[in-house]
Amino acid sequence: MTIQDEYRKKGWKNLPPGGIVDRPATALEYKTGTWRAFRPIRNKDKKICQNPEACLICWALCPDAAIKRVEPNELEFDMDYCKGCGVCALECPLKAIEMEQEE
Amino acid sequence: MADYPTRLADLPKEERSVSSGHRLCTGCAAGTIARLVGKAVPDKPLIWVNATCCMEVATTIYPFAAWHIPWLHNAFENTAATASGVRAGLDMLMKKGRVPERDIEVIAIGGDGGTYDIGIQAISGAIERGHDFVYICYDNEAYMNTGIQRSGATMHAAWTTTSPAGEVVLGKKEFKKPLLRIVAAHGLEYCATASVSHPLDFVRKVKRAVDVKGPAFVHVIQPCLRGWRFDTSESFQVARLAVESRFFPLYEVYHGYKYVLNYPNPALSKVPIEDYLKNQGRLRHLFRPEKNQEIINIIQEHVDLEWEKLLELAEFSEKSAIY
Amino acid sequence: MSKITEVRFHGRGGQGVVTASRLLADAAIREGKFIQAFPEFGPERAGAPIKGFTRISDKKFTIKSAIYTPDVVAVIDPTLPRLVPVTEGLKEGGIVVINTPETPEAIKSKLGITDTVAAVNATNIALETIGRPIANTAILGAIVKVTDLVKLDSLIEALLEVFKGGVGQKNVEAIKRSYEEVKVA
Amino acid sequence: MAKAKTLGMMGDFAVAEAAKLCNPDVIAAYPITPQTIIVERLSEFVADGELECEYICVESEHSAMSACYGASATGARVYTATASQGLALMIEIVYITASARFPVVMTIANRALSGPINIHCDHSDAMLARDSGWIQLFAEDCQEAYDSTIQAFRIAEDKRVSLPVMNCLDGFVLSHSIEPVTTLPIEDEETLDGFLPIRDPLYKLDVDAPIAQGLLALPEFYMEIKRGQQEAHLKSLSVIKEVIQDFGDRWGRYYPVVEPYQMDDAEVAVMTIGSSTGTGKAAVDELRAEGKKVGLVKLRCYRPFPVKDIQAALKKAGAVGVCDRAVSFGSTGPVYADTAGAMVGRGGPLVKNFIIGLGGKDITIDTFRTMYDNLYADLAKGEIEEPVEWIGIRGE
Repeated sequence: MTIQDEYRKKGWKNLPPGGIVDRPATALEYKTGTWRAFRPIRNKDKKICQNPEACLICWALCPDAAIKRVEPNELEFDMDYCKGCGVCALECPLKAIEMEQEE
Repeated sequence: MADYPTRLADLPKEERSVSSGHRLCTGCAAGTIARLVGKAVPDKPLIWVNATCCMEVATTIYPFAAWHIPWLHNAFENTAATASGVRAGLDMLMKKGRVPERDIEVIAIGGDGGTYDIGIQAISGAIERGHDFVYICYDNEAYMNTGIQRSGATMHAAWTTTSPAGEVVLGKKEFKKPLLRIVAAHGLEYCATASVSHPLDFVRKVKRAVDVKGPAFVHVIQPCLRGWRFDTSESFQVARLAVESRFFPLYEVYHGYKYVLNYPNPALSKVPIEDYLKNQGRLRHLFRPEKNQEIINIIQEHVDLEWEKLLELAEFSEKSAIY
Repeated sequence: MSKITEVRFHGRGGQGVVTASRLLADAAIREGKFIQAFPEFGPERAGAPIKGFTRISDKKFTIKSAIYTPDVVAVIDPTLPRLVPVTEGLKEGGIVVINTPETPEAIKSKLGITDTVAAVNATNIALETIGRPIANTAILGAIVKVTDLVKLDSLIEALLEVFKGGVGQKNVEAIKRSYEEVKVA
Repeated sequence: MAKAKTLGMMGDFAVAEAAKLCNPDVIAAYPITPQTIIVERLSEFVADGELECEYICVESEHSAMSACYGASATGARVYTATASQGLALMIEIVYITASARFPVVMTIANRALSGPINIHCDHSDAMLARDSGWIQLFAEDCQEAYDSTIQAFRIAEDKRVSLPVMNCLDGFVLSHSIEPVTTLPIEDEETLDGFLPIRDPLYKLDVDAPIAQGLLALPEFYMEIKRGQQEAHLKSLSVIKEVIQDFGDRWGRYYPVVEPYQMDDAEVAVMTIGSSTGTGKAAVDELRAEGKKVGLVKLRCYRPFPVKDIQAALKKAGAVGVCDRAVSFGSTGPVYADTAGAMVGRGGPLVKNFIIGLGGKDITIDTFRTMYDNLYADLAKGEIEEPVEWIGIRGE
């Protein structure tokens, strides 16, 4: 049940006062990944990007924080939130990321 | 000099300001801007005061709020005034011991419309009063939240829905308002231009602004794929061209007087403005059905003139002994 | 005197008309009386004729309107009667206290009135005591003398609250002299 | 430690003294006649160290309320004051502040709205904000303006309410008129002997417990949120009465939300709001002395509109004239509109509307005599011929 269901169930009487949302980052429950038409594939055929921590341009520029830095030196593309914009693919200096049609 | 991140890896891994799940357009660099501000000051708790704008609307659709930090929106034209109140409230509550003494930074952020036009009075007042806060203007050169209407930030000749490329009038008649010089004229300790294409430079400037005890201002260019009509992947590439073509040079102004140029390097040969304009749909009418060299030249001359002024100001500042 | 005594001050912007109306009220409140003091509200500009009002009563009163039928009219600027109908609405048995070098009789005939007139050369007194031709405090001395609104001591006390030190003492002297020198006819 | 002192004070002066007593944390204000003396006195208190607060001299009234919104969001106690055009300029944020349930106490030195520009008293400015969600109290005299400022903080910050409060005093008639004002005898100045505890906010911007305020609410949720706001506002009436009772029990001055004056056997009555009440009471006394059974009802709390209290106060009169100092063009005065709504279909008195005192037009005892004559005429005919009458203007 997302916060939207929770707040819907509350009815008008029990909503938090003043139109606030009473806890942080509730948007995490909204998966923008459903917007994707293309999906980024990193190191599809070859491990071109082997030392992400030395670069991290894709991680830094991703508008949706959909690329996670994973210990000790790996990247993880979070398909819950990636909107498939293609910025990472275009900006990657090694061209290690390709955009592929979403099935 | 305080230590500033020199590598992206220096930036904290975790998200400290905006969270995933916001509904900015696919590929919108405003999301990146909000993320980087949070990462620029990893050790300082932030309170975020947002103007009515794309970033505000798209990140907080009730009851979904994409913020890890206390987030406040009031209205469109009063972000700096609202931030002044937040600052004053915090200061006095701390002074009276009602809340623990903490080095909380108040971030005020708005789009170009909310900063150049309707919000400039509140900003001028807040800077003049010397409140300790950072104002960030993310500039996508039109009222994008309401569907791409022309603002004071829109460049000359650009199409918007209220400065259409018509048979008689070709896009916006006026030139982009020199916002940073207007802000600098207040004599505040620090203000700077930045670009999403230069993330480390932007982060350094946000941190520099936060370190100022008093008002500071960062004006970051953020090309808008919907309003400028280019592909969802190209926001940062277009921003880079804006800087390299000297259309939007990156510089800092100390005490409203000393100009320090960051990018592009004056020694590099100029990227012709045409390269910046040509793959933006909002300027298509300058290329099709046939190229309008006259207007392109006018834009180039204006860019060159502004660039020369900036070089002189930077040169003069270097020689000046005042700061 | 009717239950609520209404006083109207006439002068020009910058002559301390409003201060006079307030000082009189302050003096009365020290005697536990109920008071009200307000200017004729308007964008006062120095030199323009303006009015000040004071109400004093032994009992609490709630009326909030302007004063149209004063019991006492105090004219701080002698040039005003030519311009402004200073005695308009003056109640039967009312009294006019006027800052003027002339005698009360001369004023009566000049204004063509039969009401009681108290005349005092407040400007002159002020020049000699305070050193400036500001007659607003001096005329209060005359008002106190010819009406039983407040005691002289209360007025002096109220004044010293506002005008401290040497300036205060000079104003007190001005009040006392006009208290002595006022002539009534 | 402060002893009770009775001094001659202008309304503005008294309000500034009262605001100081309440220890606001942040004041954000912009000068405008006839509120100026409030902000000037407060500036002196701060400069002399008598008042410890952040005093923001904002660059406009719009920014005044914006700064108040931001300050209240941190949990601070916030005060401001304005009038007329200033209230009109900040009205956008006045609405938003109420919707956020941020307590702010704002004094309005009531002054006519322009065109034409006029610096004198009427209630068109406060009435501009009657739908904004602010609690609105109107003072009859300078003492009430002083006491009401203190009550306003208590009401606004009560967690059951947590709404901004507008304290209205008539421009010039009260703001710039000296009347006797008795200050509060206070032992513990931090909480006014417990009457006004330090603000404990309903919610606030807290870096350790982040919340978000100011979201975009789509149709799915907007109306629900506004219904919640209405509920809080309606519920505030009982808290207001509680505070009035507590204040009266402590310091002996009671200001009911609706105060009948000589209404028990009144054949005709007027309902007044603000300082005209004083002159109205004086008129009632005179007419009663002449054998006329007239009465008056003073409306102190305009929002929330105390429907039941008004019904009770007016029901026995034959004819009632509601005295508005504002007019909703193309319709009637606002207070009349609310009152008629409360009285309709209850078989109560004839109710009509008098428009008086716009732009500082003096309201005298004769004004009331005329109104009472008209009411007696309507009573005799058994019907209201002229539902809205402008009293005190020249010409037919």
